Amino acid sequence: MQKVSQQQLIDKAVSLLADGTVSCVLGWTKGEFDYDITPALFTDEASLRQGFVWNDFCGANFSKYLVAKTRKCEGKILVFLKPCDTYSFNQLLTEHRFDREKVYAVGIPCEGMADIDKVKAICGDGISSIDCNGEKMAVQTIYEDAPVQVDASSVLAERCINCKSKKHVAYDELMGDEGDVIDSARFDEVAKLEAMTPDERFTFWQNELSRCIRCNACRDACPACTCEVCVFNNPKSGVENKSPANSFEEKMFHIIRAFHVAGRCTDCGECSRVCPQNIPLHLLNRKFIKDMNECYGEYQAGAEVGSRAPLVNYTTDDLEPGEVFNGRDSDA
Amino acid sequence: MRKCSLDALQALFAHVNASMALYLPVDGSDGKAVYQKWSEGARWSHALNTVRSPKDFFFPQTEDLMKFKTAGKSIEIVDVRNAAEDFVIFGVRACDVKSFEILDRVFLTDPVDSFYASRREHGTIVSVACTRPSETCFCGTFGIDAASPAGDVSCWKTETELFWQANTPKGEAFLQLIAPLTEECGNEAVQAQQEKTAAVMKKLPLAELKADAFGGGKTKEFFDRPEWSELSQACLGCGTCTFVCPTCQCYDIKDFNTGNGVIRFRCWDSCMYSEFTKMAHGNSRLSQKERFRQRFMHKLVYYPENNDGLFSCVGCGRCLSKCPISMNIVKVMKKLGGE
Amino acid sequence: MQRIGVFVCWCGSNIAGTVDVKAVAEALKAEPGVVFSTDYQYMCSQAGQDMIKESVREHKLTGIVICSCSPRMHEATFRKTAAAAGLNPYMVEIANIREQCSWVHKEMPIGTEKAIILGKAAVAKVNLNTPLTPGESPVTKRALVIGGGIAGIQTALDIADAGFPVDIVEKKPTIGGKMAQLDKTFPTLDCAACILTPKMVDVAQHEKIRIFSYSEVSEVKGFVGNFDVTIKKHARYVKEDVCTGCGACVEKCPMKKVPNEFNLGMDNRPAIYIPFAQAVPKVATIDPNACNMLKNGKCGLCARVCTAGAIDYKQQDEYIQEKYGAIVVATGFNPISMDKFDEFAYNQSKDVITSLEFERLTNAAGPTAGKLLRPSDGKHPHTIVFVQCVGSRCDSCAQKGKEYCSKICCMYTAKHAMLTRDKYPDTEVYVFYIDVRTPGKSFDEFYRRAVEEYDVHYIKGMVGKVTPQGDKLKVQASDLLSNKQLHIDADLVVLAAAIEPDKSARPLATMLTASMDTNDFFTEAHPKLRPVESPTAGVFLSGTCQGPKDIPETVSQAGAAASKVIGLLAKDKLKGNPCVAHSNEQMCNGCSSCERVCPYGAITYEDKEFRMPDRTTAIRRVAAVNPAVCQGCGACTVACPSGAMDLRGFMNEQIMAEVDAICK
Amino acid sequence: MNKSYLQEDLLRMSGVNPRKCMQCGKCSATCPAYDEMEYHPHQFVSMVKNGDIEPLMKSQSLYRCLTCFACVERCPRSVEPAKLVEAVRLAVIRQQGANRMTANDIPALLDEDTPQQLLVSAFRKYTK
Amino acid sequence: MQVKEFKPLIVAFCCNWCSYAGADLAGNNRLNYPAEVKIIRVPCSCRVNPMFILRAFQRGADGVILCGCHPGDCHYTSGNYYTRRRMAMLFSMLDFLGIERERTRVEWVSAAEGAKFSAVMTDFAATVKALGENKRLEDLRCKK
Repeated sequence: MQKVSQQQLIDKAVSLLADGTVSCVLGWTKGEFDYDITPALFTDEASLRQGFVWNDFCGANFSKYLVAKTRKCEGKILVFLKPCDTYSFNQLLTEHRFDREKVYAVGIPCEGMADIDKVKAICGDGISSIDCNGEKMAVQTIYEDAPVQVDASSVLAERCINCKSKKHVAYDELMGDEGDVIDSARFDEVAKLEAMTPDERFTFWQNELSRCIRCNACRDACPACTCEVCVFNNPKSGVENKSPANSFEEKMFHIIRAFHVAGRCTDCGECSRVCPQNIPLHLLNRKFIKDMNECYGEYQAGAEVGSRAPLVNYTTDDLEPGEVFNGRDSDA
Repeated sequence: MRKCSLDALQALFAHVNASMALYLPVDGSDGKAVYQKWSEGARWSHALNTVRSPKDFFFPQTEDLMKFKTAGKSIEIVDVRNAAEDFVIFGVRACDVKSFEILDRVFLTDPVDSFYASRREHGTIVSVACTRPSETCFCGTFGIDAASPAGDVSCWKTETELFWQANTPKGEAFLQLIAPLTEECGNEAVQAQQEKTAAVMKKLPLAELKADAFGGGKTKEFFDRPEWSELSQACLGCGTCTFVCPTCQCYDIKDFNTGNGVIRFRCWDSCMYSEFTKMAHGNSRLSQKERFRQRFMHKLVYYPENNDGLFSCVGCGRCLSKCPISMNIVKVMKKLGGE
Repeated sequence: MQRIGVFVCWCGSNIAGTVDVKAVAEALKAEPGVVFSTDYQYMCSQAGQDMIKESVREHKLTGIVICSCSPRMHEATFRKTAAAAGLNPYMVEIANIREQCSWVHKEMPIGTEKAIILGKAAVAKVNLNTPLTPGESPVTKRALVIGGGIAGIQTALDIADAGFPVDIVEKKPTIGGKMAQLDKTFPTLDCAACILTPKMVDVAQHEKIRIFSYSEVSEVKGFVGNFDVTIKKHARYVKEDVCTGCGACVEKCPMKKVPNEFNLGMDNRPAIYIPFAQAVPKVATIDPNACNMLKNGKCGLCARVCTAGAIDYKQQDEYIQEKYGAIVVATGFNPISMDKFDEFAYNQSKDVITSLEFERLTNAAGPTAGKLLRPSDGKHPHTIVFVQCVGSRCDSCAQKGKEYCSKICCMYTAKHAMLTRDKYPDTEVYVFYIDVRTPGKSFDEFYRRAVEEYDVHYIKGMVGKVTPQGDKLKVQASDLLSNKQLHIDADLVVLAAAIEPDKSARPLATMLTASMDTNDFFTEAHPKLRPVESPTAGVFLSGTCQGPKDIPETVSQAGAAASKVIGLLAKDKLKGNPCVAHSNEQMCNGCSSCERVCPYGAITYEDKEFRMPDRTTAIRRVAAVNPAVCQGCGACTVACPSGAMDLRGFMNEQIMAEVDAICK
Repeated sequence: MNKSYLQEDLLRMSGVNPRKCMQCGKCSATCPAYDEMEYHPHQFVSMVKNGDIEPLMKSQSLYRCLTCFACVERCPRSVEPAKLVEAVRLAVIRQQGANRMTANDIPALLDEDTPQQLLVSAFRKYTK
Repeated sequence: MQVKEFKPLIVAFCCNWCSYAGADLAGNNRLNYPAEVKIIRVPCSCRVNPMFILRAFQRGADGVILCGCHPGDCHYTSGNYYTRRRMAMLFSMLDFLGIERERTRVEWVSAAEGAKFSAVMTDFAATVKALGENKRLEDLRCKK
C-alpha cells in the first residue's frame, strides 16, 4: 500500500490544473488487469478522475518523458516523482535535457513497487483483479474463489528491495513525508559475481546475455539514454546493429550501453524491469557504480544538479587501470 | 487417437530425438519457458507458454543469406544455405500454431521465401491444448480454440496422460514413429477436458473482446482517428512487442563487413523503430505515433485486407505481459473498437 | 571512392633490407581504392617527391599512402609534396614501416607481412580521409598583463618595446608588487628599489603601456587572438588624471591610524594615502573603510587642501571593456599565514616576524627608517634566530603548510643573516635549516660567505618551540649534528614563511579556463618544453603564479612569456590545426560531457532551433567547438555518449577502419 | 624474531612511515624529555628506518618519552615519532614476555612530588 | 593437420606525442619486439574509445594495449587522466564479464622510453600468447 493515496494525487493534480499552475499532468493510467499501468498525459479533470491510478504497479520512471514532452507542451507539466525518479530527473537537468521551468514536480513517497512476476509466482496465472489498498495485497484469479492475500514485501521488485533512497532530491512540492537515503545492500549481488572465478562469471553472463533479443527496451526505457541519435541506430558509428547476430553483438551492446551511462546511471532499475528476457542488466550498471565509488569516491548520479561525474573528472593520483583488480584475488 | 503416460514422456522424447531433432519448452535459467533442443534430462516446462514465440524455428531472428569473400578487389559469392533436416517442435499452443498460418501467407506466397519454405517443409508441429490460460489470453477473439489446437499433431494433457491425434500426413508419420511408445485409445478423456477448458475460457477477463469492428477495407475509418495520439504517447519505441510477437514478420537485410568479406543476412526488424524502412530519402514514418499506428493497423486492417479477413494477431498475450509501458493491442482494440 | 597512390620507400637498405618493398607495393595494389602503387629508393628525396607529384597528375590521385619512416619524421615533407601537386595535404597518410617495422624485425617474411598490414591500415584510413583546411582567425594586436609586479612589469616592457600595446591590470593602487617591498636583492645585494623603480617609471612613461591600477579583471570571454576582457576599476575617490601626487592630502588627513599594508602593518598610514614615495601611478587613493567622509560624510579635509581638485567622493567603480590577442598572468605570491604555527608564537609576540616583515624592518623606507629595531620595544636585537622552511615541505596531511619547497627562503635568509652581521657585528645570528638549497649562479658562494666571512651560525636542525618570556624569546631547538637540544634566548625570531599563489589566481584561472595544480599554481602547457604557456592557447605565465621563483628567474620567465606573446601578436591571422573536434548538431544532446573534459575550454553551447525527425521543431542546446581553441586531443569524442563529437583527421570511422585492416 | 620482520611489525603497529621524514629535527627540537634521552625522537625515526632497532630496544630512552605527542603535533611531515617510540616500547614488552613494571616496584618510586596519576599511567604503560 | 604456432594479434594504440615516438625510438635503437604488435597512431590516449577496443577484439585481435604519456606529462595536460579512469572502468567491466583481464593493458611510455616500449610489447605479447586465442570476445563471423 502506498502512503499517499490515489485520491490525494488526483485532487492535487486537479487543483494544479485548475489554478493554472500546470497545463497537463504526467501520470499513470489504468489498464485491463490492475497491474498493466501505462504512463499518460492528462489535460482535464474528467480524464484524471476517470483514468489516473496510483498503486503498487506504477513503476515507470517518468523523467525520460520530460525530454520530449517539455518540447511539445505549452505551459508547465505536472509530474509525480517517486524518490528514485527524482535522481533521474536531476541527472537529466545536469545534462540540460529539459527546461526545469517547464516542469512542476511533485515528490511522492514510495513504499516500493511490486513485481507482477513475483505475484504470479505466488498466486498463479489468470489474475482478474488486484487490490493494493489494504494492509496486504489481495489477488483474485479466475481459478480461485477467494482472493489470495499477499504480503506486499514478498512481491517487491528487486530494485525496490535494494532501494537506495527514499529521499526526494528534486521537487517543487512534496506530498507526504520526506524519507532518507538508505544504506542498501544493492552491491551485494555484484560482489557475489566479483567473488566468482572469471570462468564462472563468463558462464553466468554468457547465459544471461545469450537471451538478449535486442528489442532495445532497456535502452528505450533508460532515463540516461536520451541521445538524439543512439550510436546503435547510427550506421556511421561502427556499432550499429539490429540483431544479436552473434554472441559478440550482445556483449558489445551491453558493454557499450553500460559504459555510455556510467557515471550518469542513477540506478533506477528500469532496464531490468522492462527486459522481456529477465536479464539482470542493472548489475552491469551497478558494477560501474560500485567501481567508481570504490576507486574515485562515493558518487550518486542525480543527487545534485550539475555535479561532475567520475568519468568526466580525474585526480592526478587516480589508480592505474591495472590496479583496479588489486584486492580482488579470487582468481589471481 | 493414441495416448501415453506422462511418465513415459522422457523415453518417448528420447526415441523421437534419435531420428530427428526435437524442440520443446523447458524452464530456462531465468525460470521462464524457452524452446530448447531436447537432450537427456530436459523436462517439458509446466509454463503456459514461452516468452519468445516459436516463429524462430521457421523465421529465425537472424539468418545469413549469402557471403561475399573479398581479397583486395576480388569478390567471390558463397552460398551459405545448409540442407535442412527434419525436426519436431513439441508443445506449441493453439495461438502459436495459428501464427504459422499467418506467416505462411507472407512467406509462402509468390515469391516464395525459400529459406522459410525449406524449414517449414522439414518441421513437424506438435501442438498441446491449453488447460490453464492466463488473464492475458484472448485467442478466442480471433476464433482460435485453445482446447483444440491445430498442427500436424494435436495433444491433450491430463493429470497422468498425454493424448495424441494426427491431423496431417506429416502428423501420421510422426504418430507412426512414436507408435511403439503409445497406445490406441478413445477420445472421452479429451472431450471432458475440452469442456473444462471451454468453461475456463469464458471466465477470462478478455473473453468478451471482439475484433469485429476491424478488418480489411477499414483503413479510412481508422487511419486518422484522434485516439492514436493518446494511445501512442507513452510508447518508448522499443521493439519488445514485435520481437515477442508470433506473427510479426518484418525483417531487414543488412551487410556485415567481417574484415575478410561481407555477410549478407536478414534480421527481425520492428516497425516501432525510428530507422524502420529507412531509405535514401529518409524514413516513411517519422513520428512514434505513425509507427505505433502502423503496427496495429497492420495487424487489424492491412493484413486482413490482403488475406481474406484473417487478422494477424493470435491473442497469445505476449505483448500484454512484456510491453515496458503496458500498452498493447487489447487497449488499442478497445479504444478504437468503441468499447 | 578515392583514387589512392601507394609509394613504398626503400630508405636505402633501411627498409628494403628487411622488407620486400616490391612485394608490399604489389600487395597494396590490390587494396580497395588503390589505383597506383610503386616503390623507390628514397621517397623523401627531390626525385622521390617529384615522382609522387608526377603520379598524382598522371593517375588523378585523390589520396596518397607513403610506406616509409615515421610520420614524425616526414609527414610534413609529404604533406607539402601533396600540396605542391594540388592535393589537400591532409589526404596523405604514412605507414611507418621503418621505425616500427624494418628496424625492429629481423626476418624478411615477417617484416614484409607486417609492412603490408601497416600499409593496408593506411590505405583503409585514406579511403575515409577528407580534405581539411585549417581555420583562420584574426589577432587583436594588444596584450593584457594581469599583475604589476616585477614579472608583469618586465613582460609588459618587453612586449611594448616590440611595438605592441600592452595594458597592465594591478589590483593595488600602485604597481611594483612584492619587489617594491624588498630591501636588498641576493646574491649581488643591490637595492631592490634602485633597480625596480626605474623600470616602474619606464612603464609609466611608455607610450605603448597603459596601467589600470586599483583594478581587477572581472570577465574574460573569447579565445586566443580574440579575448574580450572586462576590467573593473575600483573607485579610488581621486581623479587619477588630475592628482599630481603632491601629498598634501596625505599630510592633512586626520584619520592617521590605518595599518599600513605596505609595511605589513608595522606602522600606520592615513585614510588617503600613496603607498610609497615611488609609487606608479603616483596618485592618492582613499581607503573607503577608513575615510570618515566616505563612511559618514563628515570631514572633507582632503578635498579642501587639494589644489588640483582631484578628490571625488562620488566616484564609482568603472568597467572597462577591451580586446586582447594575448593574456599574461603575473599574479604573484604571498607569504602564507602563520596562524597555524602556534609553536613559533607569531601571534603572541611582536618580535616573531616573517622574513618579508624583516625586509621592511631593514628597508630605509620602512617603519624604522632602515634601523633594525625590535617591533615590540624599538630596541636593537642582539640575538636573532632565523627559522627556515616554515610551512614549506610539509606533508599534505599536516594541513598546515605547503608540500613544495618555496625555493627563495634559503637565499633571502642568508642575505638577511649576512646583512645583519655586516651592519650590526655585535649581533649573534642563528639560522636553523633542514637543508640549505642554493642552486643558482653565485648562490652557494653567497651562502658560504654568510657562514665563513660573516660567521652566521648555521645549525642543522629545527626550532621546536618559541616561548616569549619577559623581553626574551626562549627558543628551543635541535642541533642534529652535535646531537644536542639547544635553548637560545633570542631577541628576534624571523620565520621564513612559505609562499603561496595570490588568492586572486583561482577565480582568474576559472575565467581564463586555464588549469591549475592542487596548490593553485598555474599549470604550464608542458613542464619542460612550454614552461611559460598555459595549456589554454593565448594565455601565458610569468613569475610566481606558475611556481616559486626568485627575481632573476622571474625576469627571465617574464621575458620568455613576452617573446611568446610577441610571436603571437606578430601574426595577422592564426592558422589552426585542422585536426580538431567538431560536433554533429543533429546528434548532439547538449549534455556538457564534452565541455567538462575539454582542457582548453574550446566547447561552448548554444540554443538552436531544430527540425526534429517527427516534423516538429524544437529548441535544443548543442555544442559548438571553437576550432581556434581546440588542440585536437579527442577527449571529448569519448566523453560524448551519442557520438556527435568526432575528431577530424582521426575520425571514429577512420580509426575503426585501421583496426579492421590490422585485424584482417 | 628477525630484524626485518621486527621493523615491519613496528611500522604496522605504529602506522608510521619513517621514509616520509626529511630529517629536519623539529621533533627533537620540541621534545621536553630530550636531555633525558640517549636516543632522540629523530633518531628513533631514522634508526627504525634503517632497521637499526636493537639499540633502541635496549635503551632507557623508551621510558623517558613522556608520550606528550609534541613531536607528533609539530612534525611537518606527519611522521609521528612518538607513535614509533610507543611501538618500540610495546615490542620490548611483548618480546620480553614480561612487564617492565610490577606493582612491587611502585613503593620505591613513590615520593611526595610525584603525582599518583603519573604512577598509575606509567604502570598502565609499562605493563601488558 | 599440422599444429601451427599460435601468433597472437595485438593492437597497440599509441599516443602520437609519447608512446608512438617511444616506438620510433625503439626502432632507432633496433630494439626488437614481436611483429604481432601493430601500432595505430592516435593524437592522445584519450582519443581511444572503448568501442575501438571491442572492435579490435571482434575483428580477431587477441590483445589490445593502450599507451599514453606518463600521468602528469600529457601533451594536452589531462587527456591521459581521463584515459586512466575510462580504461580502469572498462577493464574492470570486461573482467566482470569473465573476459581475461590480461588481454587488455594500459602502459605509460614516454618518447624517451624506447627500451621500455620494446620491453612492454615483448611482455604483453608473451602474456597474450600464454592466454591463447581470444575466445570470449570473438565474433565467429569474422573468423577466417
